[in-house]
Amino acid sequence: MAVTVRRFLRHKVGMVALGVLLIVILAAIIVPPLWPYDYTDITPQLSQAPSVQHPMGTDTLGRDLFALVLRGMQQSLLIAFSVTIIACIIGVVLGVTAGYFGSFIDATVMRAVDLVLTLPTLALAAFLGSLVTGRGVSWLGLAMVLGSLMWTSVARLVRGVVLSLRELAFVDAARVMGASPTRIMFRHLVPNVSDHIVVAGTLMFGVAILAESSLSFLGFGVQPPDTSLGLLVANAQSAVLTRPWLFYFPGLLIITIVLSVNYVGEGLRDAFNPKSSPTNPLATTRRRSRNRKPQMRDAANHAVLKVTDLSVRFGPLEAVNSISLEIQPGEVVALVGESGSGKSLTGLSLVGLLPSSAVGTGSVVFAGEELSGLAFEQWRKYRGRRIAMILQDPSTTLNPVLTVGAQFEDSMKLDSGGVSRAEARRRAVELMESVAIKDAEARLDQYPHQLSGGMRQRIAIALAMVHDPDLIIADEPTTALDVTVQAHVMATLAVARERTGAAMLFITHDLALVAGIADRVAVMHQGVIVEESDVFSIFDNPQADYTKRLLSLAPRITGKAVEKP
Amino acid sequence: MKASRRLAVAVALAALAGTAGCTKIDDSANTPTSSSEVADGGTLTLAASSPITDWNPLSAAGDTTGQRQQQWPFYPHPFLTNPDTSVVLNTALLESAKVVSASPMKVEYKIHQKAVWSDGTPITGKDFEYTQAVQDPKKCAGCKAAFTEGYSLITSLETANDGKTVTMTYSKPFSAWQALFNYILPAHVAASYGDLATSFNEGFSKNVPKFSGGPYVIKDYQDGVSMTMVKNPKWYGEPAHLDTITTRYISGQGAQITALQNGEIDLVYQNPTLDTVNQVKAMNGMTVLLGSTITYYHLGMKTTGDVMSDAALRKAIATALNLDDMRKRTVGQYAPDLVTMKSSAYVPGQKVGGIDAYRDNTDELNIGKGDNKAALGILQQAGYRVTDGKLTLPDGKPLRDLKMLTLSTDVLRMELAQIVQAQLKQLGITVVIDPADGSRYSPALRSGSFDIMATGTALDLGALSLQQWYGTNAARSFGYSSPEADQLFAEAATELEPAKQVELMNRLDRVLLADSVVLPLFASPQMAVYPDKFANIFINPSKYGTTMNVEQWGLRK
Amino acid sequence: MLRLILRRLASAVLVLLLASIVIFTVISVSGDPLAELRDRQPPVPESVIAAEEARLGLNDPLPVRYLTWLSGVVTGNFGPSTIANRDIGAELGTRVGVTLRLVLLAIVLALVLSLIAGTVSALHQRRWPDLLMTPAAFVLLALPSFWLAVLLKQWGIGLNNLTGYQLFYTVGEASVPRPEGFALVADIGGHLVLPTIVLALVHFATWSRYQRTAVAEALAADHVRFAVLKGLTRRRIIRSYVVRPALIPIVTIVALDLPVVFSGAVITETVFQWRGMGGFLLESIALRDTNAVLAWLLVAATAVVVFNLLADILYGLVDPRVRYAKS
Amino acid sequence: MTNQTHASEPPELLRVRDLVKHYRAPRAAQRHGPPIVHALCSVSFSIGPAQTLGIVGESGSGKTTLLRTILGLQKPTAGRVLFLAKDASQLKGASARALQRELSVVFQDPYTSLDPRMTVADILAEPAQIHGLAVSSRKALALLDQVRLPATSLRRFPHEFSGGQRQRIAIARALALDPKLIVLDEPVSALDVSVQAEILKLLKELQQARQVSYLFVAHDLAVVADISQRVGVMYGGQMVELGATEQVIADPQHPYTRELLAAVPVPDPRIERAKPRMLQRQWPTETDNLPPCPHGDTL
Repeated sequence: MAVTVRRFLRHKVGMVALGVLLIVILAAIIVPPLWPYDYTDITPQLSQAPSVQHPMGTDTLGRDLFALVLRGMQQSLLIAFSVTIIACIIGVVLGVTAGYFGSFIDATVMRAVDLVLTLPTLALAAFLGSLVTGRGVSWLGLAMVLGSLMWTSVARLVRGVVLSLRELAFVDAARVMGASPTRIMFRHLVPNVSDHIVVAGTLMFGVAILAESSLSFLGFGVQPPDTSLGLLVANAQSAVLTRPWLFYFPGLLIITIVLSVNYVGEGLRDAFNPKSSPTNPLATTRRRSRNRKPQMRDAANHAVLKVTDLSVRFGPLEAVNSISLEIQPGEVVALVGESGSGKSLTGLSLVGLLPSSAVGTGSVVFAGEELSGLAFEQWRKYRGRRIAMILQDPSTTLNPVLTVGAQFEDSMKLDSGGVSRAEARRRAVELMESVAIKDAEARLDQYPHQLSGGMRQRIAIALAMVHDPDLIIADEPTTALDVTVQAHVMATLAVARERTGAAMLFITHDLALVAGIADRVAVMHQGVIVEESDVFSIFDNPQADYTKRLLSLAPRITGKAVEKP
Repeated sequence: MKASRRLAVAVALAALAGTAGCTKIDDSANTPTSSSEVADGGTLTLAASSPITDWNPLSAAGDTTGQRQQQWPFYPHPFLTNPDTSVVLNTALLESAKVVSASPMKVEYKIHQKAVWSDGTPITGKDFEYTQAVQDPKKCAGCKAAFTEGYSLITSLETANDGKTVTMTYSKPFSAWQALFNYILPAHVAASYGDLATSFNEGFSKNVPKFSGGPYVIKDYQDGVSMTMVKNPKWYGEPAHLDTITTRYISGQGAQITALQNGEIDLVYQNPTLDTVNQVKAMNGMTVLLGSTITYYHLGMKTTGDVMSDAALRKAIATALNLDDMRKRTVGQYAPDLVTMKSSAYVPGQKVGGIDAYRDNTDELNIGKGDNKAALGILQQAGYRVTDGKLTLPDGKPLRDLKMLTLSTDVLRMELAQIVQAQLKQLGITVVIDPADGSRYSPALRSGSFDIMATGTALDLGALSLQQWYGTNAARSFGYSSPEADQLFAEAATELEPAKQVELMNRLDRVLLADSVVLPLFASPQMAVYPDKFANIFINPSKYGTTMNVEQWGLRK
Repeated sequence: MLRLILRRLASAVLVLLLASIVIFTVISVSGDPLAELRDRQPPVPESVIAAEEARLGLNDPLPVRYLTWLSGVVTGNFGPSTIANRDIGAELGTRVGVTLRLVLLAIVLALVLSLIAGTVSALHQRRWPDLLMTPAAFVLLALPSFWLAVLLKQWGIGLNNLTGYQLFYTVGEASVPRPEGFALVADIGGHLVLPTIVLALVHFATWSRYQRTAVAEALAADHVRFAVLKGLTRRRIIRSYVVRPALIPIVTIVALDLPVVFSGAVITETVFQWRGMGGFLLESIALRDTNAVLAWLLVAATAVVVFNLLADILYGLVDPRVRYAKS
Repeated sequence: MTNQTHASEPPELLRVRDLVKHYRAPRAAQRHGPPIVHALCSVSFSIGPAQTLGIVGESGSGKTTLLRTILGLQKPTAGRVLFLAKDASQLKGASARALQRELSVVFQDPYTSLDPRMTVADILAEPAQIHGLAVSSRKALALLDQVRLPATSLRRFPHEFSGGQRQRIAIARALALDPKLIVLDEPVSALDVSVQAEILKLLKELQQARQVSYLFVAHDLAVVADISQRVGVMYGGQMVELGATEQVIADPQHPYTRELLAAVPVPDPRIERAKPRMLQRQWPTETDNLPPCPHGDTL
């Protein structure tokens, strides 16, 4: 909570908006008793333009517009506040109940939501509002009507969040402990949707102000002689040209309030749910001069990849600390490290996809050409064609809305022209068969969600092979998979490597896993490569303490079945 | 420029004219331009706030302000109201119409030979006969007529001279006889629709009239969008000038003004507001007419109930209220020549049979001058006290809040209510305003759930207009009952002599004012705005509106 | 798909039935449809009021009135209106057409613009297109639509006066009499432009924000990174890997928002004097015309159901996961 | 199995008998496959006091369903779960609550198994609160001490801890009411190797100290083997192999167990390189498949 508050305090626009909002609210509360005019006072100054005495002018009857605006603000804010409270209470109770119990209760609540959504809110409120206010009830009636119509958005939101929260282990844990549904709903679920509710409530506050003013505009809202901002604007419709102050002051005030409310909401949303800096892999890097000529460095060195002094920094935090690494053609190098060791960042910086909040320095030379600082289009000469990458989670790496075949086609037709469709499919089938995918032909017309995780990862590997790359970077390609499937994928990677003759950088947290595939192993710990040597030395004779520890802690099956060759 | 003495023709306003050099505002615009100065041909589009929902102007559903005005041009009418409120014979239709016998009252109408419907059928006594029958519950119980007073007194109707002379006999004198037969329905068209009730309730109500007995005939009607009229080829009166008159339906007053500003329409005829007046003043080349009507605004007080039954309290309120201030703060801002009314029986300048009918009745009663001191005196004499700025009843209890009922959609009435609230505060009386929407206003009024109210009344029916409010057992629940007033209502309703009638009405007015059941405010203002190229469009003080002289409208030569 | 449609319709009918009962009861007990008639001066004869009460069935008990209405609706008769000559069904029919013309155009406009703006904004996060678009969307979101409408109308008139050409109109959907040929097109366009802008702008603001979020999320997705690593062109990635998956959330949002568009149309129609559904509702409410209000709700709800169905179909088109789960 | 044989067996903490769980397949899936999905197919086993049974299997093998059924989060289609010789699903009120206290759980993901809005003190107090028992901070401190966390942790929120520390909190919560059986659902699979080892060590120590039994479910055979006395291998909703850990590892009977064993990477390059390359699943094959589920395709 304190963190959230601190984050919000740092949100500049949100703070300014909050300040404006507070001033408005305070003004609505404090100023009216101090102001010389009450909103019902009729002064001798009829229809006067703004002056020192009447800073916003006066209306037809000679009432001080500032006093009226203050009163309008009080009413509008009061209504919006009540609407928000009412809508949030109804929405939260129904949303949590529906989300937690599901089935029949959920269906009933969702029908009720449909019922209210089917009726355009404003129109119905127009009607009900005329009813309620007709009986002389003013702001409270209006607030009740609007609140009872606007809860649906909260209910939907809360239900959605609860549906996903319900799947979380702490809810199951509470159930196992024997907690009652009421306890789970109000002790566990409601506090956990509270940030969503606060944000939704804030935004609803703005919507409620607009709804109230629209209703007043249509004549179904607050009734004179009382007033609201909406009513003030509505009454001044024909005064735009003749007495503009009557139209603009309350109108601009509505805009100011709603704008501040929305910005506060945005600030709260950011504070509750801090956005990592925008991820845009399409953005062009402009850190260095753009037309840097690929330069031949150290011509004698035939390394496919030569990384020198690579560092990645998030602000003051050094995530990768000046590492160097070389990969020879056809060589498999494993980069092993636990979470937070910087191994994945290293992988991303090799292909120019560091998050924008990270700053990478150092040199990455691929086949003698400097890669760092390339623009998007320059990168395209390497990506896919000469450097392929396989990512961790096969359930998200394939485009969910394209068929497998289409994704192969995309890879084969990097630029316009190129292969024909039939040729693309033929080659795709061939590649898929080479990684032991059965029914490859049929798979082409399937979508990723119709395939298993292992199958998807094999397809990702096949996609990496399309252009016979010089280097394949595999970033934890088996972490999300079962042990047997992991074995299949490892075998597939080996096949792919052999078939393309590519060098490979294999990034993993599992030391045991690299024993079978790597030629050399680099162990990374806290941003530094602590040990690098050939695969046999690492396992037989680890030098660094960290490597030793990793080896000793790795769970091992001690049984004959395994030890037998 | 001196304010017009010619009755209600408005308060056409030098003060306003001075501020907007480009716009002509003068009362000469409300006087007919001779027809030699008006060209033939041309089109005009005017705005109406709501479409016609019932094509029978005499039916309960059809007899509304907007529909009366829109339908005027295609019906024959025996009498016309001049811009100066005088009621004159429609000489295009009738040679004469007069009371030929006082007891029993007999009225004779002589129709011009040339007067025909647009299909060539002559306008005759048959049409009068049909029009009377459908509005007489004795003859047609199922007819949903808006108004049956007077018609039901007609016991016989004789025609002569090929139907061109009609004589009707009344069972008792009816002073407002000129207001009858305001729209004459074609009997021959009715016959094609079926019997009395069917033709009246269905035939005339549902069908867009193809007939016309007036200067124009409907050519095209798009429901809710527009009504287009062209000249009636068989029109028997002074020839009309404009070829086409189109009515466009624009519901908001402000929207009508902007449409005028944008050149989408040519004529706006509506109640003025400060903003609309100022807005049209700022437009180039517009004729702006501001005038008053024989409908007037007034306050009413309930005379029954726990506190309002005390005449002293009512009298004190009537004395404390400042009616002139109310006028100044409302209509006074855009129609400064509109005067505060001193009578609830006639509007200033109103003439009845050529006699000036309007008298100053409030001043002598010291009503409506904002005299708080006198009001307090009245109250203290009756045992009321003011403690801590709150009025207490003679029994020592504080006076409850008084409820002012008002129509929430009527800006002017809302404003009046707020001024009443502010003014009575000084007397220690708290007024709560109950803004009712259309559907709640009249039930609240009928059930008497109010103490004070503000409304408007049209005075076109003389004594009848007042009787509907203040007669014993009137539909409106002021709870007022005065034998003296009832007696005067009865006498005035049957008095055919204008001078005597005026005398009776003014006596009646003083009775009502003395009992503080009504407080007159000012005549209801009207505004007409159109480009200078048009002429002869006036503000008409009657409830039938500006189209009364539609055949005279035209383009300036 | 057919099954889905049927299921949707069945639940819509249920919801509608419930809604109609609620509304019917509320309106029937709330006001007097004959108030205006009773308030006339000079007073309307009692017999006439009694006849009107009988025509509207005001003397029947509520359940009877409701059942009468319901059985009428089944046969396409929406019952008597407070306005005797009004054929509710026929009038509503023409008014629906008017509103749909306005609403559909505004939806299409708002959708296209927000897709473009949202995408551009998300692709250039924290750079000038975004820094320009984001505050603009926030301001638009904060604008009361009637305020904007009134203002735009004045500006339109101002522009007309300035240029001397009748570019914008403020009343209805076409001039009377209608011009012919090309002039008609210009005329209808001139009538459409201001209300469409008002209606579209407000939704443009919301939808472009959603689209921005959706695209930003899509951009952060692994499959986009993977597509970049495959070496695809920027255009191809944006089209097939960013925008297409991002369409899934926006379709849902738009479908959910449609009732709001209709509500917005009430105000737009009021300001620009379109004889559409909005005016019909407001008039009917003012007149306490129970049957007319119910008929309106029926039509509006049907429209929402239809739009939701449409959204479902679209949903299937943009998201194969849905397509395969449902077919 | 009859009651007599059951009664003659040694005292058992948990006995699972012929547990069956069927789901109705989603309508779309029914066209292509069977309408019924067998998540559990007649699974039986038992756990004695102070014992650890490890269950291993890949995703979709039914181990999660088994676990949720035992915890009472799901109802079985058929079969019974007897805990302390009682069927919790048949009990109500106080006796059900009493039984609940003897069973607790530690879930896989330490980031979601603790309510992020509660302090550690609240989290540790909750089991007692639910069961209407006295809540004391002494007890909470003792629990923290047992899982080797500092006393200052009490007022902090879960997000202030590392993954391993959170898992310790979850374990402390599981211990709060001194249960006889703790169900551990993949308790270390989300943790780094070094942390994994610490947690396993802690679990073993706790078992020693408190004589608690574990039902340890994981996909990693090496981890399961490390902590369990007996191990069960699940595949396709069936328990394909169940026996003492050494025996299962040294002499796997079922082809799936053999494949699983072969797939586990060994931290030795020579062994790994000598392994035949497993490009495809070896088992089940068309000829060598799982036996059909004894319960038919009915719900």
